[in-house]
Amino acid sequence: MEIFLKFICLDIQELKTSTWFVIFMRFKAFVYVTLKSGYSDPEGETTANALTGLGYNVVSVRSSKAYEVIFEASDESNAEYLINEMCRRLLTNPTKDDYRIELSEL
Amino acid sequence: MEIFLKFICLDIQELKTSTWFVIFMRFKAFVYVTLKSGYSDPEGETTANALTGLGYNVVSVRSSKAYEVIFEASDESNAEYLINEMCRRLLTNPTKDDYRIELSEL
Amino acid sequence: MKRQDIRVLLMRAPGTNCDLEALRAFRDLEVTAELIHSQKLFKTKNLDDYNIIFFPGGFSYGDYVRSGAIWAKEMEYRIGKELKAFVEKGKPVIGVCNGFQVLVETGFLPAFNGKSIEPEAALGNNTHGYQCRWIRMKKVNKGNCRMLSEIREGTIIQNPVAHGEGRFILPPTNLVKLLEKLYENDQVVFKYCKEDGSPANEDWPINPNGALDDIAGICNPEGNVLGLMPHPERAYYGHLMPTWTSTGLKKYGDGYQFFESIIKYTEKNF
Amino acid sequence: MNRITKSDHSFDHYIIDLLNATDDELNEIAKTLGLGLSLQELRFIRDHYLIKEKKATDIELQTYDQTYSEHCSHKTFKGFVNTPEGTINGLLKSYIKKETDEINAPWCYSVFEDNAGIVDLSYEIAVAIKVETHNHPSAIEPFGGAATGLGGVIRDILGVWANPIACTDVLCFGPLNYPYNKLPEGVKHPSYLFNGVIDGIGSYGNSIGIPTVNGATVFDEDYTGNVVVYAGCIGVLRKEEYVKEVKKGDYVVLAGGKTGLDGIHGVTFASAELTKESETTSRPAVQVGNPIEEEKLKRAIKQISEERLGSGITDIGGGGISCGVCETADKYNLGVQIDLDKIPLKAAKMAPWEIWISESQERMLLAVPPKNLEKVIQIFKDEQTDATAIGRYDDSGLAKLFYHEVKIAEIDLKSLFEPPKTTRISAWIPPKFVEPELDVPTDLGLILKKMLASYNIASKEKVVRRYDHEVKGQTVVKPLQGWNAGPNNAAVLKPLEDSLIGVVVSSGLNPRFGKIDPYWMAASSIDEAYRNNIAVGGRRIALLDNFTWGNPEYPDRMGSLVEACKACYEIGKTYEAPFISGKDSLYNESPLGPVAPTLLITALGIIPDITTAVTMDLKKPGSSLYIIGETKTELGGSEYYNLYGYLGNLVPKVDAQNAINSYKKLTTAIDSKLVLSCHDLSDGGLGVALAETSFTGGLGIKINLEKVPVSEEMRLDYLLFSESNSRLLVEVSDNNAQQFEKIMQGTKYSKIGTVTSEPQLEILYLNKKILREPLNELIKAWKTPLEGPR
Ligand SMILES: Nc1ncnc2c1ncn2[C@@H]1O[C@H](COP(=O)(O)OP(=O)(O)O)[C@@H](O)[C@H]1O
Ligand SMILES: [Mg+2]
Repeated sequence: MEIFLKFICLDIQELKTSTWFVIFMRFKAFVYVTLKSGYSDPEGETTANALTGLGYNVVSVRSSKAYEVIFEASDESNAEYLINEMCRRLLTNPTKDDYRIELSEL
Repeated sequence: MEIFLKFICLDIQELKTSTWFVIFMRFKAFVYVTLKSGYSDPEGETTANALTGLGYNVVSVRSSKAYEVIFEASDESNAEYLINEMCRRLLTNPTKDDYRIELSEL
Repeated sequence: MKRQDIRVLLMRAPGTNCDLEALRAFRDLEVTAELIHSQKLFKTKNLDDYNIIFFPGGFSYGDYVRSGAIWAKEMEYRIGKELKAFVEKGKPVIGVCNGFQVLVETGFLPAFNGKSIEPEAALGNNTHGYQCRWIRMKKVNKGNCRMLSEIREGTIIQNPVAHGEGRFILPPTNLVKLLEKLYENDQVVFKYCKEDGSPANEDWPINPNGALDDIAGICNPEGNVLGLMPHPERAYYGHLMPTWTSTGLKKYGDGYQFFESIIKYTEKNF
Repeated sequence: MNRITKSDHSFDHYIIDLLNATDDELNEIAKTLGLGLSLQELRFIRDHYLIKEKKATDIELQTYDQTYSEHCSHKTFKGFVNTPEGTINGLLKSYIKKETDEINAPWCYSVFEDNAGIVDLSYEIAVAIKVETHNHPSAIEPFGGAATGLGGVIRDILGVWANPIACTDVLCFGPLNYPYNKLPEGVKHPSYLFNGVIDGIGSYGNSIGIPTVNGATVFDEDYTGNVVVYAGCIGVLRKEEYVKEVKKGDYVVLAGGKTGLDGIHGVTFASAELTKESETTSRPAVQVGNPIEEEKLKRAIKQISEERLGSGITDIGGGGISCGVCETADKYNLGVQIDLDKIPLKAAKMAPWEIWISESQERMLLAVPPKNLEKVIQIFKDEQTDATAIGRYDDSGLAKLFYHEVKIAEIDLKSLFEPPKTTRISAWIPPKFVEPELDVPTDLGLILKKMLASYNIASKEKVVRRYDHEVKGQTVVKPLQGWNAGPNNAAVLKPLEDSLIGVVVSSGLNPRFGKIDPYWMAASSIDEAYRNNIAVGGRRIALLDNFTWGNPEYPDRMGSLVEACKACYEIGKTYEAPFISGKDSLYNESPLGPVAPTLLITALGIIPDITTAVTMDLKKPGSSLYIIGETKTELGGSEYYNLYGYLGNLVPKVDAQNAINSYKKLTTAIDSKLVLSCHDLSDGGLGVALAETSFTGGLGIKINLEKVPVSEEMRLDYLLFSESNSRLLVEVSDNNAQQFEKIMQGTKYSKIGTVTSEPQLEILYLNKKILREPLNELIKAWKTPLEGPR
C-alpha cells in the first residue's frame, strides 16, 4: 500500500473554497458493466454466430465492458462510495446496465 | 452441472463425414481482453478525463472488453483448450491485446 | 490483357457500406466489376475468374469484437485456401478502411514472411475517437507496390478518412525491428503528411488516428496486397474534393489516379 | 364487479366485459392493463363494443391503445382547439396541410400520406424525406435512444421504397457546464446526454453507411430536463418503384429482427411526461439498436423494389406490428388475418399482446403477392436476415388475430382509425421580459470573440466529425467547408450517377425566439431554413415541420402551438414552399418544467447543376462584399443579449414578401455564376458571419459598417450583432459587381466592403476603425470551446 500526501479538499463541491492536508490512499477498482437481461445484445449475438461459424459449440455470448480505475480516496468506505458514484454518474446507465465492482487497495 | 447428450462429431472439420454419441458438458468462460501495456488507450484516457472533470481523483483508467461465452466441450481440459483457441482466433489480436480467462463448469 | 476483360471482384458482408463508390470508380474505368456477397463466394469458391479483389470499407458484422475481425476469420475459414492461392499468383488484392482491417486480421498484411496465422499488426482505436475528416497522404513507396507505379513517389493525395479504429500499430515488444523491416521491404505505401508534404510526426489531426510513424497504408513484401485507411473511392470525382468550389472544378479528384494505376498495371502485366 | 377475467386457454388471454362499465370501472380497466387511453376514448370503445354486442379481449384493447396514442394518431394536431377567437378544427388541416393544398405544387409527388414526404427530383426519380423526434428515449438512455431514433427514421424512408442517401440530426441540450448539484433526481447531466446522443447517432448512421450531412446543435437551459433529438433521413426512388397496390390474398411478410420484450409500450411512454421514476419504470421502452440488421434489410428491400416483387411496404415503428398491419389493411380497404405463432421471437415467454405491440427495432412489413412470396423470402435469406409470412390480407374490414389456433381478437378497422376527436383549450398570453439597457462595449473585437466562443455559435466539429458525411461519395457541399472547416449553410448531395442534379438540405430553428414569441420564432425558423438553402444554390424548396412542445393539455403550451402553426401557414405560403411532412412530439415536460417550444424546419431544395453550388468561404482577394436584407434593432432572443444574461422582447420578424423577392434574385445571380461565396446571417448576426466566411476562406475583409442598410439609426454593437432575418453576405468578383447590382435592383442590398489578402477582419465606421482582429484569433475563439478530448 502506498500513502499519498496531497493538498486536497474533502468535498469536491467545495474545491474552490477550502483546501487542507489529508492522507489519501490509492485504490484499484475493476468495474464490469453488463447489459441488463431483457436487452438484446447484438454484439454478443454476432460474436456467438461467428464462433459457431468457426466450428465451436457456442450456446451464447454476452458482451460487456470493463474498466480498471485507479483512484484516490480517504479510506476504504470512502473508496467504495466514490467508485459506486462514478459508476452511476458516468460509467454505466442504470437504466440498461448492471455493474459489479471489485475493489482493492494498492 | 448439466450434462448434454448430443449427436456431435469430435473433430469439427469432419462434420460432414462422421457423427457419433459423445457426452458433452457446458462451460462458462469470462474472457477479459485488455490492451497490452505500451499502447495508449484512448477510451480509458477519455474516461479518466471525464471522471477528473466530475471532481474525482482518478489516476488512470484502462478500458477493456469482456465476453461471457457459454459453450460445450468434452471435459475441462478440452474446454480450456477451446476457449483459448477462440481467444486467439477471434476474440483478440495478439499484436495489441492481452487476455485473461475465468472458466467454470455449468 | 484488354481493359474490358479485366474482372474485379468486390466482396461484401453484412455491414459493408463503401462498396458502391468503389464499384462506381471501377465501372467508370470501363472494367467489369462485380459486387458479390461473401456468403455466395463461400459456396462457389471461384476466385479464379477474377483479376483483382477489392475489399471495401464499412462495418462488416458491425465491427463487433474488433474492426474487420469477424469477417476476416469467417473468410479464412471458408475460402482461406482460395484467397491464399489468389495472392500467391501475384494478382492485386486491395483493402480500403474495413478492407484493410480485414487484410491485417487475415494475416495477408503485413505478412513479413508470407501470410501469417495470427495478425502481425493491428489497426487500433484512434487516439481521438471516431473521426470523419479529409487528410493528406504522401506516397512513399519506392516501387515495390507495383500496382501503384503510375503514382509518382512523393505525390500528395487528399482523401477522406472515416473510422474509429485505424491506428496502425505493431507489437510493442518487437516494434523497432518490425518497423525497420517494413521500410526495408519497401512495404510502407502511404504516410499522413502536412500540406507541404513534410511528416505529420504523429500530430493530430494531420495524422488523424495516431498511426505509428504516420503510416496510412502498407503492402505485403511482394507488393501485390495493399491496404490503406483513407478512402480514394470517395475522392474519385472532382466535385467530391473538399475545396473544389475555391480551387476550381476538375472532372476527377485525387482518388482517380489510385484506381487508374491499378487498372493500368493489370492491363500491362496480366 | 371484476370486469377482467382470464380465459380458459393456457396462455395469457383475458376477456374484458365493457357492457355498461362506469367511468371508474373504465379507468380501473385501463390502469390494470397499463393503457394510456383517455376516458373519452374508453367510453367510445365501450360504446362500440355495446353496438357489436360482444366482449373485448386484452389484445384488442391494447391495439386501440396503440392506435389512439398521441404518437400514432396525432390527436392534438387533428383534434379541436378552442381558442379565444373561436374553434380550430385541426391544426394540421387548418394550417399546415392548408398551406400545402393552396400552394398546390405540381412537383409534390406524395405528401402527408405515407411514411415520408415525396417530391419530384426528375421526371422519373423522386426524393423522399422524413424527420422524426426521439426525445423521451434519448433522455433516459442517450446512446440507445438516439441510435434507434435514427434507425427508425431510416426505416420510414425504406417504408416508401426509397433508397436512403443521407441523414440529418438536430440536437438540443442543456448547457454543458450545468452544475451537477442543481440537477433534479432522474435528470441526466447535459454532457452525459451530449456524448451519448452523438455517439448513438454516429454509431448507427456510420455503421449502416448513410452519411449524416446536416443538422444543428443547440444549448439552452430549457433543454436540461428535456433533451431534444430530431433525426431525419432522405432517400431517392424511381417513381415506378413506388408500388402501393395491396390486394386481397397478398401475404403479410415480416422481415428483419426478431420480436422481443424490448420496446413494449414505447408509444404510451412517448406520449407521457417524464418523471423521476421514468428511468426505472420506462426501461423496456428503451432499446439497443442493431444497425447491421437494418443494413441487411436495406439491401434486400432495394432488390425487392427494383424487381417490383412487393405490393406494399411499411416500417414497424410506434405501436409495433399492430400499427403496421392494421394501418396497411385499412389504407387499402381490406381486412387482415394474422397468425401470431409465426412471428419469430427473441424471448421465450411473451404474451400474445406483447408480441403484437412490441416495438423491437429493425423490422419491416411487406405485402407480397402469392406468386412472389418465395422469391422475396429468398432475397432476405441471401442477405442473412429473416422474413416470414405471418398472415394474409382479406376483404373483411377486420383484423383477426390467431394464437395457438384460437381467435384472440377481431377488431373493426374503421373504429380503430376513426377515434373520437379530442378538444384542447388554448390561451396564449405573450410574456414580457426585461429589455436590457446595455452599455456600448468599448472593445467590439473582444465581444466578437466571446460571441464566437459561445456554445451556440462555436464550431460543432466535435459533433460533425463523429458522423461519416462522405460515405456513398455523393456529398458535394459538405457540412464543414474546406480545411478550416467553416460552417456551411446547407449540404448538397449528388444522388444520381448520370445527372448533375443535386439535392439541397438545410435546417432552421430558433428556440430562444420561441420563448418570447412563438409566431415569429416559427417565421424565423422557416426563413432560416429557406435562406440557408438558397445560399448554396437551392430552389423549389419543400419544408418539413417538427414540433417539440410541452404538455398540450395546458392552455399556454397549446396557445403557443397555435401561434407557431399560424406562422407556418402564412410565411410558408408567401414563400410558396409547401410542407410535405412533419411530426410532433408533445408532453416534453420534466421536473424542470416544459421544453422551450421548438419548431425545427427542414428545407429540401434542388439544384439543377451541382457544379454551380456556392460555399460560404471567401474565394478571392479584391472581390466585393455585399449584404442583402435590412438590419433592424431586433435583439430579442439574440446571442448578444444572452451574453449578458438577457432574453429581451424585440424578437426578429420576417418580411416575407421582400425576403422572397431578394432570394429569387439571388438565385438568378448564382445561376449567372456571379456569386463567389454566400453566407447566411443567423446566430451572432453580421459580426459572426463576417468572421466565419473570412477565416474559412483564409482571406481578410475590410468593411464600412455605415454602408449596412438599416431600418433606423442603430448602435454599433446592435448593428453588428442583431439577428434580423432574411440577410445574407455575398461575395462577387469585382468585374461582375455591376451585373450583380443590376440583378439585385429593387431589393435592399448594399456593397459593404472588399475581400483582402491580409489575414484579418477590419471593420470601419465612418472611416474610424472600430474592430480589427487577426483571423487566427477569431478561428481559435470559435474552435476552442467544443474541441479537444471528449
Ligand atoms: N448535430 C449536427 N449534426 C450534423 N451536422 C451538424 C450538427 N450540428 C451542426 N452541424 C453542421 O455543422 C455546420 C455548422 O453548423 P451551425 O454552426 O449550426 O450552422 P449555422 O450557423 O448555419 O446554423 C452545418 O453544416 C451543420 O449542418
Ligand atoms: Mg453557426
